[in-house]
Amino acid sequence: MMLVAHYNYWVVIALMMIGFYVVIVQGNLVKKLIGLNIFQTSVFIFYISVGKVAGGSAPIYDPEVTLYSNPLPHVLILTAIVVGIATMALGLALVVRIKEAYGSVEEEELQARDLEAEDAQQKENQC
Amino acid sequence: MMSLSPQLAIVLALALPLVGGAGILLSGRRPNLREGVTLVSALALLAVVATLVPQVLAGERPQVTLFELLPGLEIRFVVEPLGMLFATVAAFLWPVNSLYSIGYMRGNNEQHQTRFYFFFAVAIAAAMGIAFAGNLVTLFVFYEVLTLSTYPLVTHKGSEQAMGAGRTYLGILIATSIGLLLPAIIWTWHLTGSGDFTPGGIIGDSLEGPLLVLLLLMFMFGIGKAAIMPVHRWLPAAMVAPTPVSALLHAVAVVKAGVFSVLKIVVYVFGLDTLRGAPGVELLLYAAGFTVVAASVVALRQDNLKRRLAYSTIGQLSYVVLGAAILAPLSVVGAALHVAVHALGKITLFFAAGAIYTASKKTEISQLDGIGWRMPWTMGAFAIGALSMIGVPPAAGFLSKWYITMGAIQAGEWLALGVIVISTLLNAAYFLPILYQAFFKAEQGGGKDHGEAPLPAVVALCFTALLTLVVFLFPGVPFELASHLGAEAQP
Amino acid sequence: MLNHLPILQVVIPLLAAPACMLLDRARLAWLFATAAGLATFAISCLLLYQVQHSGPISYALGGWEAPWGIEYRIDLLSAYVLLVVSGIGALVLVAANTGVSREIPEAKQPLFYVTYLLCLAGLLGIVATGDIFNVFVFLEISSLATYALIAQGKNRRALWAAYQYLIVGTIGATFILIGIGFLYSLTGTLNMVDLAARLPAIAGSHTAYTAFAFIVVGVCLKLALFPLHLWLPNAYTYAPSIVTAFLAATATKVAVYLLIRLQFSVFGEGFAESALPLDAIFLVLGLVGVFVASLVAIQQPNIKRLFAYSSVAQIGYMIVGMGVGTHTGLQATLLHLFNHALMKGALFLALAAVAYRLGSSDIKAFRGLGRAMPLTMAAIVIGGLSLIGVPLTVGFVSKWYLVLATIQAGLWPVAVLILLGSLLAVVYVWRVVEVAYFQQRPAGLAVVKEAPLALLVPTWLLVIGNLYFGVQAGFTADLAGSAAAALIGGAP
Amino acid sequence: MTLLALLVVTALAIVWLRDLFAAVMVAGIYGLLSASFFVSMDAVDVAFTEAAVGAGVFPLLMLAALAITGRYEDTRHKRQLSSLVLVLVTGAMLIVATWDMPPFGAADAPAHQHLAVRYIQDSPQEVGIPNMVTSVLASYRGYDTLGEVAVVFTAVVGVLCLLSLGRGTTQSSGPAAMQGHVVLRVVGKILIPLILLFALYVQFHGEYGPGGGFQAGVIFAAGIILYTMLFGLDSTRRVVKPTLLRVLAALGLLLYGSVGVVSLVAGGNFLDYSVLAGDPVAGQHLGILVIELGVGVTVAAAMILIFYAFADRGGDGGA
Repeated sequence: MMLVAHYNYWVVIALMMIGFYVVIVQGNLVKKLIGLNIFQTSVFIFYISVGKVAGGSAPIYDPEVTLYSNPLPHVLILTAIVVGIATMALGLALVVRIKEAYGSVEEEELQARDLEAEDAQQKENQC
Repeated sequence: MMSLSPQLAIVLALALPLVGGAGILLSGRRPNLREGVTLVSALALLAVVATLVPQVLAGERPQVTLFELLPGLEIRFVVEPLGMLFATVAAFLWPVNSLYSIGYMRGNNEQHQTRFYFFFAVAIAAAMGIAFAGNLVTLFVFYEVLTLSTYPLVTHKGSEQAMGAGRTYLGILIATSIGLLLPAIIWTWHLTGSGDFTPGGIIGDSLEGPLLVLLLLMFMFGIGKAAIMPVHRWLPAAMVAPTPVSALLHAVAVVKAGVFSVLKIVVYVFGLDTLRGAPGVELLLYAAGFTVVAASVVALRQDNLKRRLAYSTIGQLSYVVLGAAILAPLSVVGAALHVAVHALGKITLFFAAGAIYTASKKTEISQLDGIGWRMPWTMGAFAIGALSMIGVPPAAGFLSKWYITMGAIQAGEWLALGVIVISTLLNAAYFLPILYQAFFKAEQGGGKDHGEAPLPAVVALCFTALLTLVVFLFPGVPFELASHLGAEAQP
Repeated sequence: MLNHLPILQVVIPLLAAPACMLLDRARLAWLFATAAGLATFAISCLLLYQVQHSGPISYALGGWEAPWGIEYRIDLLSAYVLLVVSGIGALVLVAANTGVSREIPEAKQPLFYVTYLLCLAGLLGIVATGDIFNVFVFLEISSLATYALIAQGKNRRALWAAYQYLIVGTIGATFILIGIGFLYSLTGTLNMVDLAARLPAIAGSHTAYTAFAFIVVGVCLKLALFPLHLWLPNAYTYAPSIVTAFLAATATKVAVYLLIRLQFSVFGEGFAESALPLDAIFLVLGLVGVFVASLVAIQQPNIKRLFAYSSVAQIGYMIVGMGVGTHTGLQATLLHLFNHALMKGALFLALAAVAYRLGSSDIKAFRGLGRAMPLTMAAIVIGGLSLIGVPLTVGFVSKWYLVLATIQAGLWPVAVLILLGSLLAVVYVWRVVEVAYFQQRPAGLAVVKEAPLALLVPTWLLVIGNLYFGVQAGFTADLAGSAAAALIGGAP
Repeated sequence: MTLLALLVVTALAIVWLRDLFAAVMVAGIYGLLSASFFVSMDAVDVAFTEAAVGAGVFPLLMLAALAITGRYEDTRHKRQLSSLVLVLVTGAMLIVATWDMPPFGAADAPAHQHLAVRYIQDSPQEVGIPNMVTSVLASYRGYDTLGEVAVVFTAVVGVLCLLSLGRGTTQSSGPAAMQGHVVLRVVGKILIPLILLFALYVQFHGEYGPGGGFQAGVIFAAGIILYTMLFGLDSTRRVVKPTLLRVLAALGLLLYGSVGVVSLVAGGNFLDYSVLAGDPVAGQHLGILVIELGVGVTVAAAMILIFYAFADRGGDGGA
């Protein structure tokens, strides 16, 4: 019973976690953003699932229809989608600049280069 | 001047040094003017404080509330005998010390003299604040101001050594005050809903047994300036500072502020009756006693003159704590008196040490053979100071020791008595050899040819030496104030 | 117009931003932005006055009454935080013109002010709103603006820091979004007051617990609560000095506000105690944060970074106050929220002045500054003393209440640890003092002049605030007291 | 059900793919799938938007960025285990959370019993437009939407801060990718006006069917971007000037805000459209019309500007 009742939610959670995993594990900055996108999109799916009413129809007024799905989650998610893509754009712009400044978009390499830079400065300070 | 209202007098006592400080900063370019400002404000302060003495002796307790720090937490000042005594000592020694400083700082053409005089003035203001503090918070506030304002004086030379000393100084004093004193104050606040100093104490029976003793010890060790072992290290470390600063630390303000706070808290926060008979309260007595003896022993083994004096101070301070810990009115009187007489004696000794350094650049005791003949005034004064430390008539040191001893006998604290006897011998053991060297040994060759230190310095130290004798013969004001305190301690 | 103050508070900077975009002159943009900032500050003062005299204000946006429409709800707490944020925001704007002149190319400065205004509007919006989803929207406005602001730093690591913050921030925001989703599916509402009314009914459910947990974690990411603080030091270090001054004094404060609002107003005190002992967690994390961050701060060669870590430590104190969970504890948190804004505002503005003259915040740059830039260094010293908690500064007031709270609650060890923590502050502050006052400026370097008035005046206004509210703490203490009382009862 | 399964598959595929170009494409598919899932959940507006964003804007930006940052990620990975644990714990918590959630699709779930009721029953009368999503979006929660526009605006400002557009024409190497293909250009010439027309339709039809300012803006931008691909960045920038776009992006938000201010002046609360006209419902109509326009303008301008910014750096227009 419960399995049927919550099947959707569990799949959605699985999706979220896949996205989340990509975000924290991947070293490539672009890939991280892709993961972030999946993570957020899954959350959107979750909201929309919450808004579904079995047997309801799209919340556009129609004299014949009596049962509508819940419009509120739709509204929230419309906003959230826009927020998500805005974040994406900014993130990508950062990645582009990082590439130009460091010549790489791999987390580990960036850290390595910063360390080099620090050591160089240390030496500079000594002499 | 006598028409000055006491409230105004209190405010002035705090303001004058600060005004002086401002003047010093402004006149920094012109040394003579600057020193002029220092002396004038010092004397003005003395005059103002003097106006308060008769009223306090007449049993009045003038008070002012400046402002409310937090809801219920006021910056409040009340003048009672002990504070009056401390204030008088500080206000009295500031001009003397300034006079001496002028000679010393110029004699050794030190750097940053403006900074020196400025922070000195601030320190005096802080001392006044501590002396007149009407509640624990006010005391704490000015206690911290004193610490911070003396830090630049300790690190005056700016050398690595001075910096290190500064760190120890600040480290210990801040650590103890924030780590122990502040929580103790907040605890008291939490218990009694107030921190006002009231004769007979405010703790009453709101706390008993071990907790009471814990609070007591938090206070006693929280007041790092009282230099009870093991929180005494900052004092020897601070020896790198110029001698006038040492004088300030040891005689005028800092350590006095420490022992003053100890006395004040024992008498006005706990109250002798509350403490008497509380199990474990003798711990304080032991700590003080140990410090007295241990410090004297260490002093014995110092060759550097100022370091020996420093350890002697640590010992002498714990006399005051001892006097408080005996919990007898008489001993409290003695303790209060000791604040004053030790100040006179010790400042004389430091002035002398400084004068020797200025004149001959000698710092070690082993170098002092025969110096008595080159600097008769200085070493004469030194002798008087030393006698006062040991507690031999006709030096004032005798008085305070006498009363502490009486108190010990009255309270049947034989341990304390023993401590006093032993330490007196030790004091003699580390002071008399110096005098012997100075007057009865022949000077080694090769030393530079020199006479007395610059006149202001010599005048200053002779003056204080003279006073130690005068106070013995005519204890007058200090004694009366002290006995008033004794009366309040046992209402 | 007076009854529209709540919305004007947020909308003025929000609409000033696009208007600012139309002015393409750096100086013009600055003047305009500053005017908007000052107006915002004035409004926050009026709001506080209104709330103090006529109680909480509710404002129905779009004329739709709550919970159907979005509600703006200004009570004492939000008015208090609005005052802090808009005050600092305006003050930093005043200093900005000079502050950014050496760090951001002229051509980009108009956009800088646009972003700044958006960030300010976002932060204010979070505080003003009474609708939990609206919180998310304005959180994102401020966050996106923040990422852009941080990325303006000269050092390339600013970009890297901004990116890391973007990832962490977005994860945090998404967590909050998930939490909101659960809450909505349980209660069918988004309005905070409405939620508070409906949550007790379902307090026992796992869904509610998880919602609570996710929201708290999400906010704590923004708040940089140890161990979720890793984004903060780099962000603060490499952002333009002006931005650091603004963020350090406002952004984390708003996060703290949000945490308090959610824990006490929405979920209610001890909502999930049985499932997750939040108070204990806060106490522990707060204290660990204080110590770890302070110890790290002590070793930083870069002063900006040093104070960034100190911020993490100070946030620890605020969280400890919440962890104590008593009226006094919360009061201490709120007080420190205000006081810490004053301290860090002053310190980072002073650092901005140093950066303006020397183009560096490395400790080596501070040698001999005591003589070269006396006023700036004096500001740093006073700010530092305030961090330590020396009497007559605001820091002392915070410490007093925090320790008092712990003692009242009988949490002795905590009290001791708090005080030990402030001793660590002595160490890292004194490193700066010693270098600045007791080391000579190496010969051969260019002569350094005192910072320009445009920077000194705002800095000193904050320093004076540090002293004034340290000596006359009545105003803040009472305000924080009654705000706390409104949240968890107890003697106001 | 199958849709969800497909979503999982695509998501996993993205995890495994090392070729970012492919990953982005799959992500696009993911967007499309979720869009169709939204349709099956009766969320037509969301589906429309997700399709435009997830399968349109997102991959476009990604490709534009990839053109600069390089196509392949290197395979080294770090601290996988700890992260895996973290992810599993988080997931477990969420699963636990769902236990006490109302069953999927239940009509009596609290979510549908409280606010939604009024939106569904009264909005057609109160706001007077059939599309409830639009009326909630633009009126009941119109302030959120203002915030949403502000977010878009913030993003574009941020992007411009980071990737400043060179004024006037940069190097002549506009995105010439498809400039050669005569056929494409002819088709494009016919197609683009239609796209823009469709955008306008979506813009003003949003009250009745799915659609609205945001979708319209995206579509409009798509038209322009297509033009860029066919006729090169420079020629496009001569037609649609960045400076103009900056002004438009700002104006859109201001337009939205000014509606709120006007309603203040007219004696209502901020964004209370009812006071804009004699009859409340007419006022609602007017207000929604104007703010949707504001949304559309800002979104379109923002999208094009962002695309410019990337194309400007990338050199090959991300095509």
